[in-house]
Amino acid sequence: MGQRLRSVWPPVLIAVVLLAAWQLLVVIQDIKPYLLPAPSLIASNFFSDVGLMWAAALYTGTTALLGLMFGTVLGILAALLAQRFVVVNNLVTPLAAGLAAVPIIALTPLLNNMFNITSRTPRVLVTVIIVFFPMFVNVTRGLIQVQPVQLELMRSMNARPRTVLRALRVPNAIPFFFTGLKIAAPLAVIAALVAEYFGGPQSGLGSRITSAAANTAYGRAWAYVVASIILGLLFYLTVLALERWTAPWTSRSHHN
Amino acid sequence: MRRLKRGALGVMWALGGVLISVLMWELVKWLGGVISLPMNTSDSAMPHVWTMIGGVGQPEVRGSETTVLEAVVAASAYSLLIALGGFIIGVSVGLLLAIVMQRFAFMERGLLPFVIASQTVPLIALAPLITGIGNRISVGPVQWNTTYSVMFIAAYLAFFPLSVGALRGLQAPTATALELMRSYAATERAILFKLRFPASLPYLVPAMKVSAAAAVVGTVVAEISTGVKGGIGRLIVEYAREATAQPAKVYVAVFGAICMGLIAAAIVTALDVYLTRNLPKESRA
Amino acid sequence: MSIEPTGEATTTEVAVRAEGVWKVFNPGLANEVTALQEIDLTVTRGEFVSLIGPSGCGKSTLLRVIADLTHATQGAIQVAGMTAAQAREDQRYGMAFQQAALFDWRTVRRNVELPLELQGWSKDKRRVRAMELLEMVQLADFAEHRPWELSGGMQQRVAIARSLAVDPPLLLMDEPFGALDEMTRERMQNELLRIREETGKSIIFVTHSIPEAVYLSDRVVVMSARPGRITDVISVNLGQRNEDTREAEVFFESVTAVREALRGRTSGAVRSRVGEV
Amino acid sequence: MSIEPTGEATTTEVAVRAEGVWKVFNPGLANEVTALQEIDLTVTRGEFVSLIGPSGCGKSTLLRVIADLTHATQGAIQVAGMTAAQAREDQRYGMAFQQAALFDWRTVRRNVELPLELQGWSKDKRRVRAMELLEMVQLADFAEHRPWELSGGMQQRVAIARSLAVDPPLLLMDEPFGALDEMTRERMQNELLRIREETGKSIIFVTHSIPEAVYLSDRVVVMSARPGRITDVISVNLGQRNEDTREAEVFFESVTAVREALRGRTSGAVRSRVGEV
Amino acid sequence: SSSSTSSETSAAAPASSAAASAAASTAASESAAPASSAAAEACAELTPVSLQLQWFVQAQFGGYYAAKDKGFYEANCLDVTILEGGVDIVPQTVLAQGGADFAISWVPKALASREQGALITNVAQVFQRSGTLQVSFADKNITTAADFKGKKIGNWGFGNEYEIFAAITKAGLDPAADVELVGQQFDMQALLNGEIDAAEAMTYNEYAQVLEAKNPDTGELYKPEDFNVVNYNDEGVAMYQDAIWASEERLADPAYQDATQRFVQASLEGWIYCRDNAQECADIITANGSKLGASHQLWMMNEVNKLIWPSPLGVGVLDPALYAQTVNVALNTKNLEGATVITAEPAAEAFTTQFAEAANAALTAQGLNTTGDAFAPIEVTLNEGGN
Ligand SMILES: Nc1ncnc2c1ncn2[C@@H]1O[C@H](COP(=O)(O)OP(=O)(O)OP(=O)(O)O)[C@@H](O)[C@H]1O
Ligand SMILES: Nc1ncnc2c1ncn2[C@@H]1O[C@H](COP(=O)(O)OP(=O)(O)OP(=O)(O)O)[C@@H](O)[C@H]1O
Ligand SMILES: [Mg+2]
Ligand SMILES: [Mg+2]
Repeated sequence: MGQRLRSVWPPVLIAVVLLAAWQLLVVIQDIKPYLLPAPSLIASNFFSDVGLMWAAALYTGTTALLGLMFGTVLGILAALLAQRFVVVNNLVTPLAAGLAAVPIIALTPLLNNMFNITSRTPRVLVTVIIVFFPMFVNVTRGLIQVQPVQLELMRSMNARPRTVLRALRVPNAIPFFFTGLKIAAPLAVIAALVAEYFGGPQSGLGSRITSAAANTAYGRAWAYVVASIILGLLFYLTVLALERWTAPWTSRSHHN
Repeated sequence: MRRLKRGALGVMWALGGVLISVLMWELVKWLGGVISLPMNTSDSAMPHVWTMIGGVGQPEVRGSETTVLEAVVAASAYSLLIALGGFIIGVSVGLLLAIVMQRFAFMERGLLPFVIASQTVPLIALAPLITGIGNRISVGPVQWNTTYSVMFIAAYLAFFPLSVGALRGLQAPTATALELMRSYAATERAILFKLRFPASLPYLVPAMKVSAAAAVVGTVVAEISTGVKGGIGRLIVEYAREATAQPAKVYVAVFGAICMGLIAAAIVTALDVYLTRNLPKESRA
Repeated sequence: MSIEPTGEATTTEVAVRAEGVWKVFNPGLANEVTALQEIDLTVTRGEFVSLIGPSGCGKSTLLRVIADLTHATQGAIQVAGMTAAQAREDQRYGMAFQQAALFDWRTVRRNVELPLELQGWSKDKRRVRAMELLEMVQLADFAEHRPWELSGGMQQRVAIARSLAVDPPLLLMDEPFGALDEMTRERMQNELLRIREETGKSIIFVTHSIPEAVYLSDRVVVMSARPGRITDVISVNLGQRNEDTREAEVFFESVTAVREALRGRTSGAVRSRVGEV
Repeated sequence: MSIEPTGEATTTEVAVRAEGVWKVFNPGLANEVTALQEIDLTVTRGEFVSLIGPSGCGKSTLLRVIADLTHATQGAIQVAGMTAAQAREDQRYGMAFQQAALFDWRTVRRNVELPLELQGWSKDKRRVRAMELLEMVQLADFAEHRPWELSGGMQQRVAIARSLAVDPPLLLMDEPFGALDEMTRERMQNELLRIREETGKSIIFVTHSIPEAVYLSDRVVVMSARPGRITDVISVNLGQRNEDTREAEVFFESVTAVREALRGRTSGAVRSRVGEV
Repeated sequence: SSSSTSSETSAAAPASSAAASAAASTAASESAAPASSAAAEACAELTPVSLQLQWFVQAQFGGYYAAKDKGFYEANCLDVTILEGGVDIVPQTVLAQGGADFAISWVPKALASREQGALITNVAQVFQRSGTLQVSFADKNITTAADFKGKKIGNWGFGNEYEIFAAITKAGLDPAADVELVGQQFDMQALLNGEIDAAEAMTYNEYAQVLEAKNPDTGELYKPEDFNVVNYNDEGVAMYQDAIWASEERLADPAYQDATQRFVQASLEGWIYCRDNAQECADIITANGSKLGASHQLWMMNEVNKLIWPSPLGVGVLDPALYAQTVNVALNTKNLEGATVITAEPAAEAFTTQFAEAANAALTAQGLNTTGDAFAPIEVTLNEGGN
């Protein structure tokens, strides 16, 4: 419990200091909300809009979660294939790198045209593509980078490639997997959110942010930004908890 | 010589990958014509590959001197340069953050949430701030221009994957290796440079790959966001506006971005090969 | 130049046969190393052969070639009448590595269970067998610990337990007792002899301890430093080992013979010279 | 209950003093292990003390506590008259670990150079010193190889060379010769004695080899299995070591004394009983 | 900066026109605004000013490019840098922050920014009517907002949706229940693919895109007959769009006031020029780096002209009635989140007609027709892809 408390106060402290500085800056410099809304303004918008915000976060969060799940599964599958077949590795790696470089902004309109814009599908697909690359790259590395002795051990037991995979490569890749997931989780949220900029159902955080920003209602826009930050942190913390829970040996302390 | 050959082989494989995706594209299109797919495979949504290729040689607008291809190549090259700048800044900042977070446990807990948070702030909220604040900056004779804003945004996207990967990598050395360094009363700096960095490579390299892609994305996105002229991002929006009537054109521009990504990945891969040249074969990617 | 075992071995009785085996690492490069040079060795079924030789002479490499973990640059390997690859695929041997090579993500017990899992044993049977073996190496208390919580010697014992978990006809053991204290080591030696007695396994055993080699082996193969060659093969006839064996005259004689062979000096004792070496 | 060295040691002459040291891993958890229990040990300056005891009894842990690589759960450690932490920061000791812990990304030579680099030696001096040491461990040929291209024993020798690279007044060595063949081992033992002679270093040395412990040490500290306690301290008086030492009567007596102590049996020989144990 | 425009053509501005305009300015200065004394025979030096657009160079901004290229700005002693926009560039914010001297923005958005503290003033209401349409296939029979009931109605969001909401509400429908509102992106694929029933479109851009696309059934381009359009001007909910905005604070500074006067006048002269020379203006735009096809560009120029002309009160002069309607919609129409564009009646300083009126006087004195009462649009044939 004490441990947990100790891990909470530093970010809270920093947040409080930053927010105070921000508020002070806005008040002292008399910065107008069209430029930079004060935290107090954002907060009042946040709390007055909580209901809508919850609904929007739920919509965008669902998109992000779906995309994260599919993207992760795809990334892992591709990594498994790439590890197993050099040909796949050689073919997929550059493709994945190329695909990863296509900006969401360019991708979304194309996908919106390929899939029904009124559905969630194009947004989930955008998220899948964003999530895929970090998962693929990290998991591939984790699957490949095993200790030579351990590989020899498996070979000496005549483990089939599949068994080597299950008993050695996969557990070895787990810290890499989580590294990838930690990168992918916040990106999934932002992808799901940005995908809403280009039309489609207008109930998510992204739509709300653009609509507020377009009206220079920056207090409201930032309130929604805060909601998306909370959503992103939630995703990240879930991954962290998952790591602690499923792979305790990776987070063992190296110092006594 | 051997490296050159490997590089050439890599390019061949990349081309093979492109070829396969082209075939898949056309296959899906064809299938869409035969059976009902849950997607729109019409020429407007998924133009034929040859339509795209055909569009490449066309003049950009009627009567203009430059062809679409030339425009895309020039814009990609311009953006790639900005992306490279963003990548370098992003990697430096990401690495620095990772080092600070690794070094001070309370910093990890204190900073990481903000690093995550930074990535969930949509650019729409940031771009005006960055350009707005940027416009007021001038260091001596150097006046901030929007290109710097673009580079800044590219770095902003690039630093995150790197800091997460680097943090994990810096924590990767075995307990014994750390004890060895401790037994030498090695300074944190020495431990960092002589142990943690080399040991972090397996995590650092994939992180750099993701970062490189993020820098490219960031550049394009920022170009679109701020409307900076000359880059591929601007071209994509301009062509996208004609997508109703000329859907193939925008795909060509997108393909330019893909090529940028490929070049960025190739650079990182070359770096990877160089950095891991001394590790056992099994430990190489 | 081939070294025949003391008895007349028919093909079916041969556990391992190496003929003219060479192993060159990084051939043609600046860091070329000839690890094995013209190795001829035959191990008959049920025989216990020790490999002894200076550090870096190629003992581990020879085991790895026999185990089909690396390919000989030249020469042929036969294990149980088949190629090394087939023997590996048929699981005709078990191997204990010089490094423990435990999996951090498994508990001690589950590390021992690994080969059983690969052979498809049921969960319960696996568990029983693993605990049996951990009992034998005196680590039952640590069954649910993680490998990195163990001392060096304890890790090595886990690796030994793992190598004995399944019951292959041939054991390849690379300095398995190197990190153990004398008492534990003697206990383990006796366990190994007991297992061999009961199962008739053939064993190739790398060690740096001359008394250990003599105590355990039917023959001690002495290798010379780089390039690794077999310089001597010393037959040991201690009969049934027991408490007094280590005190016996013939034991000391054999120890001296091996020591002399290692130092490159000739001794007239129970020793068969190899070819013209 | 404190163990006094044979001579009367004034504080300035004390190299290491451990008083009432306990080490409990994972206290309060299911996998709690008491590795060290009430350890009292004083090593005078210039003394060579061996630690011997069953696998997992806490020898490595004791070294790591002395080296300030882990904290004692209870008790006090003094090294060269200061706290363990100060001594570590002052580089008052050098340590050879049970695992070689070489850095894969450095060549063999540059692994040996590592501590010199940290002490800010110039490139040329580093190189000369490293080659000198590699010469000593007979690995000069492998200077530009990578650690993973070496055999187990060769890796260990690199680690020994590395631990001797700088010249600290105290050496902590954890089974440094465990993976070496007998000849190399004897050579290394003599090298170590020579270095000690020349520099007057204090040495704490962990080994499983009773003859090695006896041959090298002024005192052999015998530890019992979990929880690790010091059960006996045996003084060895072999005088100047030479070729014949290993054949001397007094050598065998000491060996027997240590062996008996290890087996928990009392022998009347050159042995000082500890407290009421 | 990469957004500066080429000035090759501006150097070639006909001397006579420049001289004429200069002369006219002098004449105007006697009759009208206090600030218009500047444009002398020869400028001692050019005042550098910048203009922030909402988007990339295109015929929507034809008047400003024409003014630059034709030397109207120079003749008014201005050296104008035109800053192009981008997706996330908010021109009125850039203006308020001092990143530009003038900005083009839609009135409701600028009023919203004003409410958030951006002190800006509408100094010339260039577009006299709204260019927003709701386009649907003819067979859907959507001819008025009332027909939206039960349909999937596309809108862009980004604050461009208020006219739609106002129209729906005005037609007695509940935006939340009676229609399905769908975000649409900046192409018309969703409409053509039948994913939505009616799409939001600007007369000068998206509507043209539809007409530049091939009808897969006929293999020919779509024709206007294939569609119905709902025009929000006809629905009585139109809001004012493109206007020139200046910094309210800085208008207290005589130099800036003077520059504003000259800028408005030269810009409006540019628009007059484009009215009379649509093709040439379209070419100027293309020469300034627009990537739009030639026929599309011309179409846009022509449609933009229709939004400006005729200007019964004079070009750039705000019509209080339409302004009141704009404010009314902005104040009272709620979007899906229940938000309105503004929450309070904007202050009187939000606009001034003084500059436009002075400019009109000066331009009329120059012999130019500033109302466009005889304006007749040209016929533009769209080619496939706008080429
Ligand atoms: N992967 C490798 N690449 C290059 N050289 C190697 C490799 N593995 C082993 N060698 C070389 O082969 C030789 C024999 O090594 P090996 O491990 O077989 O020795 P060993 O007899 O087992 O020694 P030790 O008793 O120290 O374990 C050594 O000189 C070593 O440097
Ligand atoms: N990090 C750790 N966490 C938990 N328990 C540990 C840890 N390190 C050591 N131990 C326990 O402490 C005890 C002593 O270990 P230590 O390594 O000191 O033994 P040792 O005497 O060096 O044995 P060996 O001769 O086998 O090297 C062992 O029971 C071991 O399980
Ligand atoms: Mg070996
Ligand atoms: Mg130990």
